[in-house]
Amino acid sequence: MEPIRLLEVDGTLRGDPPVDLDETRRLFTAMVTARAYDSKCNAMQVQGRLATYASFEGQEAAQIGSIAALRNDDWVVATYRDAAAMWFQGYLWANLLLGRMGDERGGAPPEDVNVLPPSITVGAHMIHAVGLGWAESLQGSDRIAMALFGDGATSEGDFHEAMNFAGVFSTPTVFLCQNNGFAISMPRQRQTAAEWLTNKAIGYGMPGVLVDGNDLFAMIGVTRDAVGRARAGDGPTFIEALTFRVGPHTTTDDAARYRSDDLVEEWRRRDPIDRVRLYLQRSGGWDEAWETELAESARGAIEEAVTAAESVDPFEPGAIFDRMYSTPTSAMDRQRAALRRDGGDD
Amino acid sequence: MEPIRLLEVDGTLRGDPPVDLDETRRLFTAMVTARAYDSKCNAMQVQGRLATYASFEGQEAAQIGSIAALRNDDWVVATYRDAAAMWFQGYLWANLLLGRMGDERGGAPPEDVNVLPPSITVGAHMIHAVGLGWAESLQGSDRIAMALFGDGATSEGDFHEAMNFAGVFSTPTVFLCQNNGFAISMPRQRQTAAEWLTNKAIGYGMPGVLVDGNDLFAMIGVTRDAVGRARAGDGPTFIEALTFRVGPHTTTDDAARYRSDDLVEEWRRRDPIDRVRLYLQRSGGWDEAWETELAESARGAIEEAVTAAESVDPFEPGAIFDRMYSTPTSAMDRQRAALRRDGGDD
Amino acid sequence: MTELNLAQAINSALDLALANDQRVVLLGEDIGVTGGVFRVTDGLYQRYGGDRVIDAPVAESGIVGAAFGMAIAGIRPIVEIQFLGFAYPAYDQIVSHVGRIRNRSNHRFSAPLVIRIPYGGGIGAAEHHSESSEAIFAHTPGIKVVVPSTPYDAKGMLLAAIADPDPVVFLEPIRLYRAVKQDVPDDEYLVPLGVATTVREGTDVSLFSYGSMVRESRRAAEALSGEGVSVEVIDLRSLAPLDEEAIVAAARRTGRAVVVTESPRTAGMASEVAAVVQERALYSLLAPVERVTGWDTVVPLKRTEHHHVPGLKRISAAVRRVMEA
Amino acid sequence: MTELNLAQAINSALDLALANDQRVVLLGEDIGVTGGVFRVTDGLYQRYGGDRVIDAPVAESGIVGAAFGMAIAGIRPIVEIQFLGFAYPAYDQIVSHVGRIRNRSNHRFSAPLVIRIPYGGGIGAAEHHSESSEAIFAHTPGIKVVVPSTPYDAKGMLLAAIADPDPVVFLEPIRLYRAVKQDVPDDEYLVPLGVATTVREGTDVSLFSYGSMVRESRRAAEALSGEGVSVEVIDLRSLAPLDEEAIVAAARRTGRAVVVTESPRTAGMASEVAAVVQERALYSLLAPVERVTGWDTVVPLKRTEHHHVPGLKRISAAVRRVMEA
Ligand SMILES: Cc1ncc(C[n+]2csc(CCOP(=O)(O)OP(=O)(O)O)c2C)c(N)n1
Ligand SMILES: Cc1ncc(C[n+]2csc(CCOP(=O)(O)OP(=O)(O)O)c2C)c(N)n1
Ligand SMILES: [Mg+2]
Ligand SMILES: [Mg+2]
Repeated sequence: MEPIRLLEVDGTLRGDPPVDLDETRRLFTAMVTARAYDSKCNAMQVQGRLATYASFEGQEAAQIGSIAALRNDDWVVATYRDAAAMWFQGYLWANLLLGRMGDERGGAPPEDVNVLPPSITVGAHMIHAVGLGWAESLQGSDRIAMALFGDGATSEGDFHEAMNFAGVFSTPTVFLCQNNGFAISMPRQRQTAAEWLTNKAIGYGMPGVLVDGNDLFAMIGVTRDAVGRARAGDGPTFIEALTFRVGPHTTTDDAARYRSDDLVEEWRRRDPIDRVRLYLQRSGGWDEAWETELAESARGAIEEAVTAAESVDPFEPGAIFDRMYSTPTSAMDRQRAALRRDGGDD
Repeated sequence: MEPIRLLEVDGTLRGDPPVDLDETRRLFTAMVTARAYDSKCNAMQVQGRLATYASFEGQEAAQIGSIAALRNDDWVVATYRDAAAMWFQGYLWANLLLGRMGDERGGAPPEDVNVLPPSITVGAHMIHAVGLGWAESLQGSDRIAMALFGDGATSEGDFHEAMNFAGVFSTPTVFLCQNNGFAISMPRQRQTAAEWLTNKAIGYGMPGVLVDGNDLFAMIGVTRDAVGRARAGDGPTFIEALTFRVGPHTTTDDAARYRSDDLVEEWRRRDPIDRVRLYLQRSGGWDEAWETELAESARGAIEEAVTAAESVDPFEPGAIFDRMYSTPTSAMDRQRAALRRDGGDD
Repeated sequence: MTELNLAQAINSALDLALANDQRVVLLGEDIGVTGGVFRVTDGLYQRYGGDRVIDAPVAESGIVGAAFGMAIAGIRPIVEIQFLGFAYPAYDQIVSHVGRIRNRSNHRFSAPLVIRIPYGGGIGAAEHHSESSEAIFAHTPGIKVVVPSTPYDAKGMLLAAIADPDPVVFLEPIRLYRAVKQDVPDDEYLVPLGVATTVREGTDVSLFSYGSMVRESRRAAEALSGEGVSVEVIDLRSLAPLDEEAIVAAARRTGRAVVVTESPRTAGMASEVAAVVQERALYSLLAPVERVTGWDTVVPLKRTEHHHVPGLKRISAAVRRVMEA
Repeated sequence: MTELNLAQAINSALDLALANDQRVVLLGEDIGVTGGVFRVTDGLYQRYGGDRVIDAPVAESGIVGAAFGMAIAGIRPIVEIQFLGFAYPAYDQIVSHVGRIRNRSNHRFSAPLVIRIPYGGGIGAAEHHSESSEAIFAHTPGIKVVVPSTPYDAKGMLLAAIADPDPVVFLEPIRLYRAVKQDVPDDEYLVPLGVATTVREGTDVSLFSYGSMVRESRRAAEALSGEGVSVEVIDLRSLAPLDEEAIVAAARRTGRAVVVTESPRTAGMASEVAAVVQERALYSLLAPVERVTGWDTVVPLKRTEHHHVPGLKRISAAVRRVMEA
C-alpha cells in the first residue's frame, strides 16, 4: 500500500492543492506557532516550570492539516501529544500550559470550544468521540467528532470497541491515528503483525486510508473526505497518518535506548514545515521577512500564554472538594472540614 | 466470500474426504452422543435438576469437527455452549453436569486433559488460549491451544487484544469462532458492520478462513490446516464457522422474541448430523441398526454420567475456604471459624 | 398508584424518563427487542424505537464509554450492564473517565449518566452472575452509588439518578426484582439520593444493610423480636455518599450496631460502616460493631451459596452477640 | 550485601528469579529494550533476551490475560503494569479469572503469577499516575496483595511472591523507588507474605500504614517524640491477607490507633483496619481509631496534591487527637 501524498518532500505538488495560497500561509503560520509552543515547553520543562512534557515536533502537519478540515464546532478528543491540534480547534495555549503545570483549570477550554481535555489513558478516549458524534446525530445536529490517537493506542481493547461501535451505529466519527513509529520504546511492528494499521478498518466495515502524515495537503484532503462522509451521515473513517516524533516520548524518556540517530535524521529530512515552506517558495507565497515576522509573533503569542498561565493564582485548599460533583456531596463537605481542621501537607 | 464446504446438505462430497469411513463413523457417533447430552440437559433443567442450560444443538459439527483436528494433549478453552467440544477433548460429561448443578468440582477435568472449565465471561478467555500456547512454545513443547467463542465475543476488547497478541508473538493459537447468527437476541449484523468476521483477521496479520460450520468435513479440514500451521511455529489462524443454534440462548431465553420460526426451520434443514448420515448412507457406512444401537449406547453413557454427577456428595461448609488458595490464608481461617460458629444460611 | 414489583417499578421510571425527556436514551445488551435478560426494559423498544432504546454489541467498556461521550454532548444515557460480574470490563471507563471529567475539566464538562447494574446472589445463579462488588464503586471518586430495596424506592431513586447532574451507579438487587409488590405512584416522584431510611423501628440494636440484605435483616429482626430483642433496621440506600449522620445517630441511640452485606468482607461497605460508627459513636458503643458479610471468596455456586450469602441464621447470631457483649 | 534503593532491590530479585528458574518470564510495556519507565527491569533484557523479558503491546488486559494462560501452563510470569492508573483495563482479568481459576477448577488449575504495579502519589505526576486504589485489589477474592516499603522487604517479598503458588499483586511505592538505600543481601531470601512488621517501637499510639505512608508515619513519630508522645509504627506490608493478629495486639497494647493511607477514604484499607480494631480490641480503645487518608476525590494535580496525600501535619494532628481523647 502506498500512502496518499500530494506534496513531495521537495515541495512540488501532485495534482491540485486542497487549499489556496492564503489558507496555505495561514496553516504554515499555525505549524510554526505550534512548533514554537513545543520548543518553549521543552525549555520550560528543563527549567522546572512544567511537569513532564510530550513533544509533537514532526507531527505538525498531521495535527494542523486534519483540524483544518473540521468545522469550528466539531468535537475533538485527543491525547497528551496533540496540543497543536487542540489549540488549532480553539483550546488556549495558556490552558494547555496550565494543565502541564499541574492545575486542573487547564482542562477547561473556552465555552464554545468542543475539545475535551487531553487524554492520558491510552486507548480509552476514542469511544468518547464515538459517543459525542452519536449524541449530535441523535439531537439532529451535523457536528462530527474526531479522535486523535497513536499507533500504540490501536492495541488497546477500547480501540476495537470504539471502531466497532462506530461501524455498527454508523456514527459521524473520524479516527485519526498518528502512526509516529513508536509507542514509547516499542516500534510499530511490535504493536501488531498487520502490515498497516489501515488493514484494521475492513474488520469494522469502514473505509481505511493510508496517508503521508507529514504532508499538510494530503492530511487536509483525506480528512476533508472523511469529515464530509461523517457529516453526510455516511459513517466513520479510519485514517493512518504516517509520521514521526522527532523528540523523545516525553521529557523523561531516553530515546537513544531504542532508536538510532540515523532514523531521526531520515525523518528530519521529511519535516512537515520545511515541505510547505518549499511549496510556498515555489508558489511565490513566501519571503524571508514574512517568515521572520510570523516566527517572531508566534513566539510572542506563546510568551503571552506562558505569562497568563503562570499568573493564575493557586487553588484554595478546599477547591478539590468543589470540583468532583455539581454540588458537593455530604462526603465532600465532611472531608473539606477535616482538611480545614488539620491543614494540608507539603 | 464463499464459505469452504466439503459436504453438501444432501450428503454429497466435494473433493476428497479429510477422514476415512471408520473415523467418520466415530465422529458421527460423537455428534449423536453430544446431542443426546444436550437433550438430556434440557430435560433435566425443566425438572429443576440443572441450573440454566445453554444448548448447542446445531453446532455439533463445528465442535466435534474442530476438536477432531487436535491432538489429545492440546489445550482447549471454550464457553458455556461448548460442552460437545470439551467432552470430545476429554472433559467428562459428569463434570460438565456437575458444573451445571452448581458444584465447583465440575470445573476440574481429569489430570491429563488440558481443557479449562467453561468460560462464562464473554470475550475474556481467548487471551488465555494465547498464553497457554505461548507457554508451551517457551517450554519447547509443540502443544497448541484452541479457543472456541461466539460471534458476540468478537465485539469485546479482549478479543482484539487476544488476536493482536497472537499475531505479534506468533503464538500457536487457533481462534475458532462459531458464528451461530446470534448473541442472545442480537443478530450478527448488529455485532459488527464488517461483512464477515473473517475480515478482522487481516488487521492482525493472520490468516482468516470462512467455513460452513455445519459441515463436519470442512471443519476438520480447515482446523487441521490451522493446527498444522500453529504446531509448525507458523502462528495463529482465525476461523469463522457459520452455524446456528437451533435452541434458545439458554433455558431462560425466549427466542421467539427475536427470530422467526422460518429461520430456525431453514437451519434445521442444514442439520450437521443429518448431513453426515446422508454421506454415510451414500458411502455404505450406515445402517439403521447401527444408528439405533449407537443412539442407545449414547443415551446410556449420558445416563451414567447423570447418575455419577447426582451421586456426588455435597461439599462440607468449610470447603469454600479451601478452594481459594493453595494453603488457606489467615483470612480464610478466620472466616472458616466464623462460619463454623454461626452456621450457614439457607 | 399501581402494585408493582421492583423490576416493574424500574420499568415505569424508565418509561416516564423516556416520555418526558427527549434527551434520555437507553443503551445496553439485549435491552431492546427482547426487553433485557430480566425484562426490566420490556416494551420500551416497541414504544420508543431503536434510536432511544439501543441494543448494543457485547462490549461493556464500549457501552459505558459511548454513553459517557453522549452525556457530555447533551444526551442523558441510561446504561444497562447485564450483571455486575460483567461490569468489570467497563471499570476503567468508570474510574478513569466517568468519575473524573468534571474534576479534570474544572466543571466545563460533566457526564450525567446512569449505569444500571443487577447485582447480588441468593438465587443459585451461574458463575459471575452473583457478584456484590459495590464497594469498588463506592471507593471510586466522582460517582454516586445507590441501591434500592423496594419498588417505591427503586422508581423514585432511579428518577432522581436520571435527574442528577453527576454520574450514578444504580445497583438493582436481582433477588428482589420479583420478590415483593408495592403500591407505586404512576407519576414522577423523586426519592433523594444520599439519604438512608429506617425501615423498622427498634431500640436495642441497629441493623444496617441495603439491597437484598434489607429483606434478610428484616426477617432477622422479626425473628429476634420473639426473643425480646428490639431491632431497628436501617436501609442505607446510598453507598456513596454514605448517610453518616443517620448511621451515627442510630448507633448512638442503640449503642449496638450490626452491618449486613453479601459482598466480600475485606474493605467492603461493612468495614466502612463499622469504621464510621467507631469513629463518631465510640463512647456510645456497648459492643463492637459486628460485620455480617459474604466471605473473601468467590460467591460459591448453587450447592454452597447459602454458606456465603448472609441470612437469618448469621444475622441473628451477630445480633445476639452484640446483645450479650 | 549491597546498598540498593527500592527499584534496584526489585531489579535484583527479578535478576535472581530469571537466573534461577527457567520458568520465570517478565512481561510488560517497555520493560525490555529500555528497562521500564522506572528502569526497574534495567539490563534484564540484555542479560536474558527477548523471550524471557518480553516487551508487550499497549494492552493491559491482554498482558494479564496472556500471563494468566502462561501461568496455568507452567510458566511463572511476572507482569509489570506501568502505573496503577493503567491497571484498570486489566481489572476484569484479575477479578474474573486470575483470582478464580483455583476455585472454579477445584485446585485442578492455578495461576501463580505476580503483577507488579507502581502506585501512589506525592511526586506531582500527571493525571492517572498517582493512583492508590489498592483496596479494590484487597477486596478481590483469590489474590494476595502486598506492598513493601524498604529495599530489603521489596526484594524478599518479591521473591516470596514469585515462589507463591497463588497470584500476587505486588504494589511498588513510586515515591520510594529512589528515596532511600539499604544494605540488601545479594542472594535469594524470602520475607514471608501476610505478616506485618513493627518499624518503630512506641507505647502511646499505634500508627498503621504501608508503602510510602510508612515513611510519612515515621517522620510524624519522630516529630511527636519531641512532644513526649511515644508512637509505634507498624508497616502492614500485606493488605490481603491482613495481619489481623499484629494489628489487634498492637491496638490492645497502646489503646490508641491511627491508620494512614493515601487512598480514597470510603471503603479503603484504613476503614478495614479501623473495623478490625474496634471488632477485636474495642474494650482496650482509649479513643476512636483515626483514619488519615486521601480524600474521596481524584488525586489532585501537582499544585494541590499536598492537600490530598497525607504527610507530617495531618498524621500528627490525628495522633494528637487520639492522645487527647
Ligand atoms: C492505558 C494506558 N497504558 C499505558 C500507558 C503508558 N503510556 C503512555 S504513552 C504510551 C505509548 C502510547 O503510544 P502511542 O499510542 O503510539 O502514542 P504516542 O505516544 O506515540 O503519541 C504508553 C504505553 C497509558 N498512558 N495508558
Ligand atoms: C463480559 C460479558 N458480558 C455479557 C455477558 C452476558 N452474555 C452471556 S452469553 C452472551 C452472548 C454471547 O454471544 P456469542 O458470543 O455469539 O455466543 P453464543 O451464546 O451465541 O454461543 C452475553 C451477552 C457475559 N456472559 N459476559
Ligand atoms: Mg506512537
Ligand atoms: Mg452467537
